[in-house]
Amino acid sequence: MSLVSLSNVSVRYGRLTAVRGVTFTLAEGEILFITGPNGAGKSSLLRAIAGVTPPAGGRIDFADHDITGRAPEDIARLGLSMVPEGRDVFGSLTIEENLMVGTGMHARERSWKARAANELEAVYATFPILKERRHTQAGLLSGGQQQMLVIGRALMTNPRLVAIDEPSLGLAPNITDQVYERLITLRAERRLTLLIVEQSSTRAMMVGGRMMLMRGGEILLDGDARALGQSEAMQAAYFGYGEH
Amino acid sequence: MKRLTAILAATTCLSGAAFADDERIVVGFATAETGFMQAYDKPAQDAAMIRIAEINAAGGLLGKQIEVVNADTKTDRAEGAKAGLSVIDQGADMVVVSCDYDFGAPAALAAESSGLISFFLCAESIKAGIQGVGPNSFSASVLAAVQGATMAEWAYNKKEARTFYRLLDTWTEYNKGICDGFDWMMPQLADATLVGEDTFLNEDASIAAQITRIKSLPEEPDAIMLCTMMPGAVSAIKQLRAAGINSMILNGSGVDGSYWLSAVPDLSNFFVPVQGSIYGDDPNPDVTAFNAKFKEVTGGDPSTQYTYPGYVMIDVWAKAVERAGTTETSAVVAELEKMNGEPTLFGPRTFTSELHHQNQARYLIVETNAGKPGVVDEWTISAPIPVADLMK
Amino acid sequence: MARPSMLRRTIATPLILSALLVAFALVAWLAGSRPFNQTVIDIFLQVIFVVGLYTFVGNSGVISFGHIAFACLGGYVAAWTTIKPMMKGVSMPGLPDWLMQLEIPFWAAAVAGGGFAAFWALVFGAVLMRLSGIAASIATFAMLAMVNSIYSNWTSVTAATSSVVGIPIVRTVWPYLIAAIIVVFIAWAFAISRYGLALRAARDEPTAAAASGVDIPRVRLIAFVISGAIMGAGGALYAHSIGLVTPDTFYLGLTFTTLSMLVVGGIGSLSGAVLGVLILSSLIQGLRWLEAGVQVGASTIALPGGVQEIALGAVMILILMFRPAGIMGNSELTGRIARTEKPGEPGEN
Amino acid sequence: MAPIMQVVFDALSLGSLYALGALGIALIFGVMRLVNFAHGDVIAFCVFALLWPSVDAVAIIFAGNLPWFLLIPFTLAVGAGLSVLSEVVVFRRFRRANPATMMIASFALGFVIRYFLLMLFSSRPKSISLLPGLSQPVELLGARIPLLQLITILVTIAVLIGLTAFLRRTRFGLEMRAAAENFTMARMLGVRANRVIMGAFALSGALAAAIALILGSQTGTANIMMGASVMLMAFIATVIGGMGSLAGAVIAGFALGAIATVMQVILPPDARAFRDAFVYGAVILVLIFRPQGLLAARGTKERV
Repeated sequence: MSLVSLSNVSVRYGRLTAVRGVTFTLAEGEILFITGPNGAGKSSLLRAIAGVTPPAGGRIDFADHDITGRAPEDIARLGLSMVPEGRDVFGSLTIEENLMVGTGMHARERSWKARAANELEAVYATFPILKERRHTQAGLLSGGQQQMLVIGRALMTNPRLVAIDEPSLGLAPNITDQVYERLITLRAERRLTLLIVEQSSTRAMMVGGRMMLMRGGEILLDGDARALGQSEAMQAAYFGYGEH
Repeated sequence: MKRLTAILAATTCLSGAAFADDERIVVGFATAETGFMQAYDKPAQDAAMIRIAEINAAGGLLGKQIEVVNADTKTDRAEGAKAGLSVIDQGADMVVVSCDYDFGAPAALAAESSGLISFFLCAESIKAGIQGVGPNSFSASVLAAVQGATMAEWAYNKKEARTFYRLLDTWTEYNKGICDGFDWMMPQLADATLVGEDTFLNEDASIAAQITRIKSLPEEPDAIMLCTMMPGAVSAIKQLRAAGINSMILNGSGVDGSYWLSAVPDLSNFFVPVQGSIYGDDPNPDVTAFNAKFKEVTGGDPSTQYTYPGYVMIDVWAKAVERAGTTETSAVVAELEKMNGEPTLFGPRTFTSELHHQNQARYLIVETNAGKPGVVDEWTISAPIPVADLMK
Repeated sequence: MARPSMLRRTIATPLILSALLVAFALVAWLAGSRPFNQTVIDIFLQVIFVVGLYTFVGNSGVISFGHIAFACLGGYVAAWTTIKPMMKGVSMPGLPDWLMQLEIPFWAAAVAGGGFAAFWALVFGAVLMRLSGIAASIATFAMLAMVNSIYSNWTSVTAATSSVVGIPIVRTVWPYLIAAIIVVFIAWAFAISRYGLALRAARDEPTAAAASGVDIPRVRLIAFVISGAIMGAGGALYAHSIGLVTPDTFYLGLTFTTLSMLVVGGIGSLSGAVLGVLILSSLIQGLRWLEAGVQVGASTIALPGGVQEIALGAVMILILMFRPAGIMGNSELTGRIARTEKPGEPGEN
Repeated sequence: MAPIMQVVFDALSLGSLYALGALGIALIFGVMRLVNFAHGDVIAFCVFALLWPSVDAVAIIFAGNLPWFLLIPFTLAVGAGLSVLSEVVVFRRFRRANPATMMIASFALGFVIRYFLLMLFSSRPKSISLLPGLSQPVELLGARIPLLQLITILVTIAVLIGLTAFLRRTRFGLEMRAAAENFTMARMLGVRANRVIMGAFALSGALAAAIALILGSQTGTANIMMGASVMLMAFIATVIGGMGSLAGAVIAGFALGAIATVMQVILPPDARAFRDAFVYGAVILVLIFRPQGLLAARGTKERV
């Protein structure tokens, strides 16, 4: 059964069309990489799914709900956790506060405080550095630590789907390795569904899973990451048109 | 009530337009019917209407009934010019303009350029007249400077005040006028000293810094000349008293009225010059009678002495028209300028070819004691303030 | 400078707007009512102010709260240069001798007012144009407050808060019409000039424009000076329309009226600037007539006093609710029925 | 020269007003990038809410006669209520509008409120004796200051502590701080936009009411323009403090109060009338050297 399903989704900014009629589904527990050159519409697609930019057309379903045009907070409450590009930490809040912001959505449920505390410990267990600096203002963290923080923060709400926009952007390769290692572990532990946007396909090929290639707001290829990554079609689609 | 007047006004001008111009005597009110100035123009205009009604009841002016046309300035200068033109187009022989010089001037200038007499309802700047608008412009009130001078001389003579402090709100020309009169009087009072001075702005949320300066004087001054107006005046007075300053406070007429006294409970040692008393204790019983009539017509007592100039205005203008035998501008102006100590209900009035305003006037002194205002004295400054000094 | 093709393509906008203004003037002339005539003069003055504001705000995207300060500067230039020397000596004794003796016609005063305002726009702008966004807005506001504070207290030169009277009153509508049309053409010419294009490019894509070598502060400064000059000339004409100036006239009230008209019309559009004035002024006038009372059959229907302002505020909110980018958005009247476009939008060539 | 302590108290009490005002503006700016020009009119409205509508010169006191323990909550509720109402009726429709449009909309709303008051009460200032017990002088640290001045300072400190505790210790406060810094990100974490914005408006309105109570007791008048000057200074304080930074707004508010007071003390009499010109000059200088404000909120992106 599919967790996410998009049909004919397009996104526009004024006269500019960023995403043109994209259709795909994503099953529970799957890991999907969306790759493509700069300006392919990957981030716009993600923002549409998260409800930040309502789609100009088409329909998006998530966890058996039609979420087309719904507010981001409603979508988040259905279990979609978004990690946008550029590591949007709340700079003036401490690490622990950053992690706690998202737990408010469960405040109506019984014993949410205890659960939140558990989640917090789990995130700290995954990223010990965060625990060490728990009372530090998030703005003072290094890039890698901020990336860990936003991923940890996304996990705090106990989501079904985590959508991450360019987790490796601006990070040193060894740190990117660490981040991915953690993501893979977490996915195994929690049966998480992952939707990861990356500019290059190298990561996808290393990690494995499903991969799609976007260009010009459309999905050109869709298939197994490793198989696709080595195919000529991929080379052609990505490098053939190339970025200038 | 207001709507009723508006309807009346509308019908008056419609019916009026049918008559030929020289058949009628028309007074045009280019005053604020809405906005900030409305609260100040309305009472004086009501008083003017009372005098018009009296004259009409007594057979009219030059045998004709006085008609009235209105236009709203909306408390806006550009609208003021339009309102002035509007009443002139409706055949006004005399244009009454807003109480405040700044807001009345555009309409007065319109009247002036059409060769008509304009009267400020209660402006107290020398510019509300020849010096500002032109030779056909008058004001019905008394110069602000006279108020400051009156208070200084009276306090010196009757209250033995020797040390004075001058606190000026630089917001308006009126405020500065009061202090100018005070400044003119001070050197004439032997051994009176100005121990300090300061300024503030009407809208200042707090005048704590100014009060601190007063409090740091070696001795509390005998009197504080407070040159300000509403709404900031109440705030300043309240803060002065709250800080424990008990000097006598001398004011201009702008703070007359009991409507605000509840804001400063048990206010004492507080003095205001007025042209007539709204408190029912005027030495002239006719003033009290007027107050009763005002209440009968408008449903409320006069709330400040600024009601009175409106009555004076119609009074002196009608007399001049009667004497000139015409409403023609130059003849009426000439008659007005002949008035020297012309008695009115609210003290004598003098106009000259140099000054269309009062630079000396009899003032009643109202003292507020334990929150109760009442007339305690009467004072006329010993010499008129020279026009040259007023123009500084 | 602008290419001939662009001239041809966009010239319709100022022509249509001028035609609109002429139509208003003709109505005033035919009506023959002096108060109505004055109302139309007022509208033309607002057009000058709002178009002046547009020249800077519309092109740069920086909201300025300070432009009315330039109108103040211009208004006092009119007072300094057109009042009879004798009267000046009384109300503003601190003026230098040569200025005291000067007595020039009103149109020269408008030019001088524009020049004086432009000079100070250059001085202030040199400092302020380095700022952007809301910091720039607040800095322009501080400039307005500074000018107001100085003009409200400099007794010997500005007569402080007191109204300065004696400015010759010009009550015919034609000079104001001509001035408004000239200003519309200046604004249009600037908008399609190299500087105007660069400024709008910088407004829409700050990073890209900076990368392409556009010296944003300098281009902004040029717009600031031109719009300052327009405001100054408008201020001088305003002084001649009612015959007096006070610092109070040129402060928050006028600032917000003009800004509102611009925003309601469409901040990035010259047509919007003019239409904003015409629409809001007509609305105000209509409400005033209602307030004064309208004859319906035998009875007069009048709104209670004060409703006009409340209704105006409410209508403004409604217009903005349904057209957040203003009536015109970013487009211009071009006389074509098809899609309208900005004059010389970059990338359309 | 005035005794130093006296000046300090003067500066603190004036700064308190500005700080409370700046806080009210910064709270709303933080969550929706709206510079709320109606704030000053909300202040005036709160004072007039204590009166019965009448255009007579004499005020008819209505709620103003309540004992203080009812009066204060009543006024705060009026402020919060009006503010929330303005969000629900007006500002909610402007969520996606650009800041200039919102700003003009807020100005138009303030215009409506002001003329509504003018119609009901006329422009003549109404006197109102609020909390008259506060108009006595007290002796403190060698300075003799009005009790109200002291209370203003104490109330402001209490409000600041209370607000800090609310923002730091409660879940709602946490959400509000997060939203103030990055509204979209907060929403993506399930923070309910409408609740947070309404909370910010309620708090802002209550702060306006607090200013109204202080101004009302201090000046003894209700006047339709009474919020305007505090609002202007508060607005400037918000910008100097770094738009959206609450701490910055408070600090800048106190700084402005201090500058205005000190200018009044040190300027020679002839220059005192130009005090505001100097204050605004200082504002321009601060902006030139710190365009982002003294304490720029981290992550606040310019959207103007």
